[in-house]
Amino acid sequence: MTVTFLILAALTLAGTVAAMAMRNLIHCVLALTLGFAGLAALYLLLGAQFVGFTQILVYVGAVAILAVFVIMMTQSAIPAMQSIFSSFWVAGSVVAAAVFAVLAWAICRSGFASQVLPPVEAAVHPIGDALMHGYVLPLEIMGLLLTAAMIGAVVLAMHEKRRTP
Amino acid sequence: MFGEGILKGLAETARNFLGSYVSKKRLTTVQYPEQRLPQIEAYRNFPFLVYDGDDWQQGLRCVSCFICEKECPPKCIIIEKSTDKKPDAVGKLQFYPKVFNIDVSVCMSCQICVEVCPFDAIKMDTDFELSSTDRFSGLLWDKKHLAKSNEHYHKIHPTEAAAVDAQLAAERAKIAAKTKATAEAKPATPTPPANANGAGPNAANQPVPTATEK
Amino acid sequence: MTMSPIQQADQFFVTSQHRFVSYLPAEFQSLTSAILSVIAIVLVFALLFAITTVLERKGLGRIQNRYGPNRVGPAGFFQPLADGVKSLTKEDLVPRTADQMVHFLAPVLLVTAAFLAYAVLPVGRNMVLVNLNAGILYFFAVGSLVELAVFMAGWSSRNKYSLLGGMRAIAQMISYEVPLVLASVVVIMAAGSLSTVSIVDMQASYTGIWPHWFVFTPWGFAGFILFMIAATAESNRSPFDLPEGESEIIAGYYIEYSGFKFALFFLGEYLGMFATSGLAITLFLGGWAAPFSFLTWIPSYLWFFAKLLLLIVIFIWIRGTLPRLRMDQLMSFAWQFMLPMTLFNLFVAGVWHFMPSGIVRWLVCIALLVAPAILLSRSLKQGKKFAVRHYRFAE
Amino acid sequence: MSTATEPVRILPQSPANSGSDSGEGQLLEVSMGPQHPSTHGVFRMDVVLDGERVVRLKPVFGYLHRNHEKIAEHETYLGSMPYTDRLDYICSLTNNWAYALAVEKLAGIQVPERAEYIRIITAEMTRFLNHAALIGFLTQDMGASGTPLMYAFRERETILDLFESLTGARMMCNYMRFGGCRVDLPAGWLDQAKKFAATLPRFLEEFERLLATNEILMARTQGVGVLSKEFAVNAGVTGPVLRASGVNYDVRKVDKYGIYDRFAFKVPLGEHGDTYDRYMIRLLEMRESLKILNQALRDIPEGPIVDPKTKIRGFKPKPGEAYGRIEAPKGELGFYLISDGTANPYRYRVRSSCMMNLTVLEDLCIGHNVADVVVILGSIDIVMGEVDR
Repeated sequence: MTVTFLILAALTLAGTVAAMAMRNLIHCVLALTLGFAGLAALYLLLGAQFVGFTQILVYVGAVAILAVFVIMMTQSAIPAMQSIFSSFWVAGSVVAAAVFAVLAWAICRSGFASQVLPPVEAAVHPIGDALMHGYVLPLEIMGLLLTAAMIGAVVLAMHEKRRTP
Repeated sequence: MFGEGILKGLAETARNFLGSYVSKKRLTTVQYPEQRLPQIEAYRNFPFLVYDGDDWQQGLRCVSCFICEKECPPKCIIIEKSTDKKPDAVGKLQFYPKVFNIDVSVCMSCQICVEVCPFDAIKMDTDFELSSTDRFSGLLWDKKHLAKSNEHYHKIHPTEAAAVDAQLAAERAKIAAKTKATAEAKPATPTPPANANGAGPNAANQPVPTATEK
Repeated sequence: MTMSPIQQADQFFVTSQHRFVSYLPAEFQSLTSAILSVIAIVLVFALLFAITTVLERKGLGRIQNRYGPNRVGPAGFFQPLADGVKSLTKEDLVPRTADQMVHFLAPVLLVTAAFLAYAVLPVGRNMVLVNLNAGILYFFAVGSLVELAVFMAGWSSRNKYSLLGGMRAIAQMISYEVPLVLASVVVIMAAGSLSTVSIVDMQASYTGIWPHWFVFTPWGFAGFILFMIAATAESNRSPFDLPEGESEIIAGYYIEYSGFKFALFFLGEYLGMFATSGLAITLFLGGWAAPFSFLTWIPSYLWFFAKLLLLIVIFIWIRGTLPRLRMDQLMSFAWQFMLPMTLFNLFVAGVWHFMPSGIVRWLVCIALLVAPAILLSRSLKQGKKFAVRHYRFAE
Repeated sequence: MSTATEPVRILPQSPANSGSDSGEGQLLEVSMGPQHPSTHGVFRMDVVLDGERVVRLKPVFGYLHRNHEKIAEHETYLGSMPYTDRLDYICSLTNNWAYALAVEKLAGIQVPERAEYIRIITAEMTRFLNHAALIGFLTQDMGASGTPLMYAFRERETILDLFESLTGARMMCNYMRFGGCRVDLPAGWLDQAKKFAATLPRFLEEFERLLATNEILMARTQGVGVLSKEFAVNAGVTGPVLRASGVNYDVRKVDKYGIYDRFAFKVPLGEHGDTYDRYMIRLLEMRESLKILNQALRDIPEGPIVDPKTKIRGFKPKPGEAYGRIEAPKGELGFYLISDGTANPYRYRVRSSCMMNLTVLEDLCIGHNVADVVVILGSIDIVMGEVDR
């Protein structure tokens, strides 16, 4: 178990580090995908099937694809040769540090589970119950947010279309 | 409405699928090396030179008149005239081709040489399995390669060959009558009977033996 | 525990695997059993791929009034061997400007992802590699890896056609994944489980001689049709074979692959087709269950493969008939017809669940499905005014 | 779609304004052909794409240029006949006819009646097989995996068998001669042809059932590549492409060359001028061809097949010029000849229907998808042998 965990953790870290270090943006996204997949494997290792597979489905199947699509749409497919350090690196590192601090705070506050919980079955009913009872407000807020984003995208696309007849 | 045309098309392909198992008309493919279609009489492929009798050099009808060489649209015929003469199909003394080459990589099987030939010497063959591993000399056919017997011609184009034979026979008869008439008029003409007896150019034309030796 | 001969035949592979594994020391048993199953899956589906290529070529040939391959082996059935030898001995060409690493990884990822999907497909009673609780989710998750592989192939080849093909493939796969998932959600709703095994178990019972397959309900039938359309698009089969679009973009994303890598793409594509067909069978056609109660004596795995072959035949038949859609039509079909229809189908499945059983339930559900289908297809056509035309003649 | 009704050519853009500044994203220049599966031969299109939309399209041809016209000026009149087979190599007999017609006009040769009938029979068979094959190719371009093409080829095979038993060759027939035809119909040929013509309506019905009402085909072709009436006339488009745009112009009706005035047939006309119309017009023309074919097979008289006065060797028409044109399956095919009294024409010019029709390709394609380009090209029906000459 520990060996598996170590391998997966190394893979995840390698993927994410490569995503930061590589020059070619498409390579970055592909490396990031590896990181996502490693993360999903870690979830599975913990017995969280639903989260693990959703991670793959959403992050590998949708987010990564969306990212490469956006890169292909906005940039040329030829690898960019400019420096990987953006001119906003100060601001970037501040934001990164802030995100890290918040996450670390949240993780530390939650306290590590001392006893091993029995693995939860990825059955439909408990998930549905949880989403529709316990977390109905977050779910609705997320839905609203996504709908707003979608409408925004549609409006933007329509605007674009009208501008270039 | 939606999907109706697609369903119609699906029904049609299903009918053809099943039909290909029952109807010979649907499955028209011929399994070539094992199965062969009957030869079509009119079919033409590449020209050949007709000869009468058994000796291809002797009986070649070609008189090396250069008409086909001139008329050939892609200019794939190469003829060199002989210096001596031999009797042609109707018994007249004529030149014969020393060299008669057809470059079949250039030939486009148009049959114009056949149409323009006044001596019925060149005809179209029907052989189509002609692959060669040598694209230069393997595709330049010489006189020997081109010469095919009149029987072969009868085999591949029976009606056409019969008509040609009849015409030639008529001409031969006409010429025979004419020579007879002239022979009666002028008894001292030595050459025609000697040649007509079939001693051949070798015997008859001593001065240029090289022409036919090879 | 004694089994009748019928059960023995049905469980032949399961019991022989158990017997083989039981000879091994205990710590290797589970690992060996897993490896054996994986080998079996790889072999069986690779063989099915080989058979399908012949069947497809012969079937298409017959549809087109030709013989199809009939030279290699008896009736041409060794053709895949010849093809395999050919693809193995061919030179592996990689474009000079290609992204070598990604170019190499793409077919590997594609085939791996395609094979991974079989882990949760129950091909027979007790014959599934892993019975995951989130089996269907797993299936779609690994299915999404295919998109990535296709993108990698299209992008790394540095070819304009392959780039176009890759873009088309991704757009198409993402668009049709939504209706694919939504069409299968109705089954998850009805079965109350994400596990493929329990979904099949639910369908493997009979009323009289009639099975309880989900396809024999209005929502199940609609769901099956929608699922199959989406599956056709997901596996890039005609009439949705735009990413390859032979006549337009030549071979699309795998234009720059040759030799064995090309064969891998071919393999991956067919494996994807089998996998989605297998999922359709699992979800709607009762998996390995026999179609009538009096046919249950036939081993369950044979039923699964018979159904799979049936779906493959339908795929071939459709391929032999239909022309290809265009990109924008494909997209509008996905978003303007498939997506709303799957959502309606979800609603209908809910209605079915809450209504008392009887003829009224049937009528209501059918009406609720047919009406939007007609309306949507009409709206799909209306913008373009497609019609059969009548022509005038001049004397 | 507005480009076709209002044919305005997009000016060549400079690199500066073809970039990503206009909000159109990057333009992608793709060279489709000469080795592309659906360019119908060695034809190249320089396509500039915005996404998948065609912004510019430049047809490039000449890959199959064989110097046909110049060669003909050095050939005898008869010697050019086999070369005309190779223009539109699917329809060699109509090419023969057009050339023979031009020479006959030039030299004032009369054609015997039987020969005229044979010419019409072979020409209408050629039209039938061309249209059938074209619809096959067109649907192939739409991705129909060859099924309609194979059905078309199944029938084409029978027609080619008939051609072979008549002319000796399946495709390069070289059959027409000045003042008639080369050989007479072999025994039993007419019966065979009649039997075959009787099976054709069934084939046509099958063909129509297979695709004519197919929703995907309609979606792919209706409203795609609209060629307006005025533009078609201005561009010199002829043949089914012109008639699909609604212009009633058929050389068979206009010139009544040969003996076409004796036959009852109609000319189908389209209204929209889109790809679907071009497709349907061909289907309907096949039916009309069949009508002519049946009438000709019924009425063919006995008699000589070639004007006995025309010489095979040493044919030298009087100085002058002539333009002979026919309604070839692909459009108006004309041969323009100037004779200076020698055995070779002084000038020999082919008015190629394919090439004239191809000139509208860019205007039809702009604004459509890549997938539409191949379909539009397929519906124009080109054969590179005739375009490049």
